[in-house]
Amino acid sequence: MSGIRRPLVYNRPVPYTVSTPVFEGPFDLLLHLITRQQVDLWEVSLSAIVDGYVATLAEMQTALDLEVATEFLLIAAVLLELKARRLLPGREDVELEEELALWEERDLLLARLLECKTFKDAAATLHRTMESAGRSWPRTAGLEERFASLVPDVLAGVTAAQLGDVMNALLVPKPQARLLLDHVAPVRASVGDAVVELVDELPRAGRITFARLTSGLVERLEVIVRFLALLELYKQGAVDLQQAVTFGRLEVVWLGLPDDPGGTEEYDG
Amino acid sequence: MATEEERAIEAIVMVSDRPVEPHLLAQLLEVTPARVEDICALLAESYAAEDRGFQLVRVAGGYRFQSHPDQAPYVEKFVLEGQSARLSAAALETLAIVAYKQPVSRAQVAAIRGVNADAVIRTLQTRGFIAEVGRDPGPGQATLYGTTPLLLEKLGLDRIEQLPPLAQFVPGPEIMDALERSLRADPAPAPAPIELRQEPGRAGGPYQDDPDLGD
Amino acid sequence: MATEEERAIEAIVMVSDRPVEPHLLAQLLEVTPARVEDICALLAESYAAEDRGFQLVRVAGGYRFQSHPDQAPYVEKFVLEGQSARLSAAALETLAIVAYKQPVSRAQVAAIRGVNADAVIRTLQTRGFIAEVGRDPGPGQATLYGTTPLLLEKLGLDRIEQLPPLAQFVPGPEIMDALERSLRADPAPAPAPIELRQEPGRAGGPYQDDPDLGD
Repeated sequence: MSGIRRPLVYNRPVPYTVSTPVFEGPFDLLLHLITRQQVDLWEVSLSAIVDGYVATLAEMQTALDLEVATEFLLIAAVLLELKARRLLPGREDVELEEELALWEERDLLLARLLECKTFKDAAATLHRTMESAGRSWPRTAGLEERFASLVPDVLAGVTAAQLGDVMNALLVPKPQARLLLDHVAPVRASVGDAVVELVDELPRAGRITFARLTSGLVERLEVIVRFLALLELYKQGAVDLQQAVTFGRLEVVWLGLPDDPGGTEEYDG
Repeated sequence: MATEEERAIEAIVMVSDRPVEPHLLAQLLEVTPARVEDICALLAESYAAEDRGFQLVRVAGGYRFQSHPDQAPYVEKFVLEGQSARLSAAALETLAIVAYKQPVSRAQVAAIRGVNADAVIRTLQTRGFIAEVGRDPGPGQATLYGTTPLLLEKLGLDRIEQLPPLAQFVPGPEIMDALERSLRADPAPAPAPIELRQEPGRAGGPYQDDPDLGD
Repeated sequence: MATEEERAIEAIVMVSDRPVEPHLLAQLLEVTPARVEDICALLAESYAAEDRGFQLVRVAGGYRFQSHPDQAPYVEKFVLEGQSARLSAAALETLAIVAYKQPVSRAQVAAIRGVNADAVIRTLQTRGFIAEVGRDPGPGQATLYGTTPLLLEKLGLDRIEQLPPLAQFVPGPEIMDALERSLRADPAPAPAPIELRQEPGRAGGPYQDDPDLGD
């Protein structure tokens, strides 16, 4: 991991007013991080990214609104996802596909960043155009009263009852479109359960790679939970973990169960 | 060449939708009202000398631009041919809102209609169907609008209270359903906590087969 | 001395509360639209030559009188309500997307901005800058949005095509390189860091002079 380009501006007295950046969406923020801080996504540590967010939030606290805060969370999630992808132990059999998927994702992100930058600049021009047009006010006085009698009787045929009908129609509450996500049942996996499964499986395997140990799992979360369960067992001295090189093959060796497996936490999807 | 003072008066009077008092112009230009009267007289003369199709005139205690009387035939043609003879749906909606909710601000009208109402309000005002009736006492002091006697006359009503009462709104079942859903803080009964697999039965969404929305 | 045609146009445009289409003016004056354009150009020139405080301009497909921009300080004092409140950066960016991509759906706007655009779209719609212009023929029949004549008026443009082409805003090669490098999937040694230059206006920003930034 390379050195971190921390947003140093936050760590020392600022000699002049820094205009508060307002980010329009996660791509905007990512763009800002990349162009202003030269963050290399793949090399920077997650804690630095989180620090950057917290510092930016602190800077914005006077004008913090929910939307901005939510956008921050979203971009944080995007970064974490990309980062996590590299950190998760790879499965050798699908490595090429994953690598391709990674490239695809990166290209997509790049395209979206370029698009974001394009419209950001277009918006700036729109703003300038509007500002300069705003220096003139249109004449809106309209017809002089001497012509009022000429105006066709636009109310011909309009009745009080009709006006009532129009109002009633306006007052009918319009159902708000709402995205219901509750049909998507969250995948819930408990580390406790995974520990129990591993304690059952590992003594039979003796020595096994993590890729193999998780080869039957479909959900990413299940893989993560298994990994956490392994760490739990490692902490308890029940297994040994061996990895020759970073991002290399992770091997699990069963050592035997100590007296008490201890309490574990539950992780929600 | 117009002087700076002349230009300022031209600009202000041009964008005003009512005659501008010389007193106010004097204040804006930081000159005396007498000076304003002089400048306006000069301007009016110059338009006349150039034979413009418009005039600067003093009416109702203020100055305004208006079309030259000898151009009335063209203006009349414009009124008769250039304007639609029926109220647009937008205008009718706006009129209904002002009639029932008066006194009401532009912002309130826009909020009910869901779209900007400024142009429509101006049109209705020009037609004499609605008028400014006051100012909102709150911050911003928004202009409040109400209906005019002309509108009552056109609708054949004596008093605005004679408008038909608004229907007691009875929501249909699908709207009740939608409202119920959007009010629900916790939309789904939490599934059993340690479930790794989805129950096949849940695929249709939680409300599909749940007749009891009241809980 | 103004001609009869010039005078008629001056009178009509003076009494209109919105830009008057040359097509309508041509009909009222019984001349060709091209002739109307010529007359209007002459009128606009004469006001400019006389240094008037107002202008005749072509916006949103028609002609209107407006105050001269350099008189803004006076008009601002007069028009207390001022021009409608400023647009947020989010609203401007959404407006840019709608302007260049129209007709466009909420989902498409959200995809570009990376966040839900519903609230911003509603605001722009309420202010009358964008409007529903149709439905996506595809599945879901999403509502499609486009810009309105009111927006053109606010931009002082005659047609939306007068906006600079979008291609003009596509980032240059240095920016592309820098982005590309930052998103490199290969964690292998990066080439010597390229100094990513900000736009000239941003020079002197807080990061500019920090030697640690280069890694």
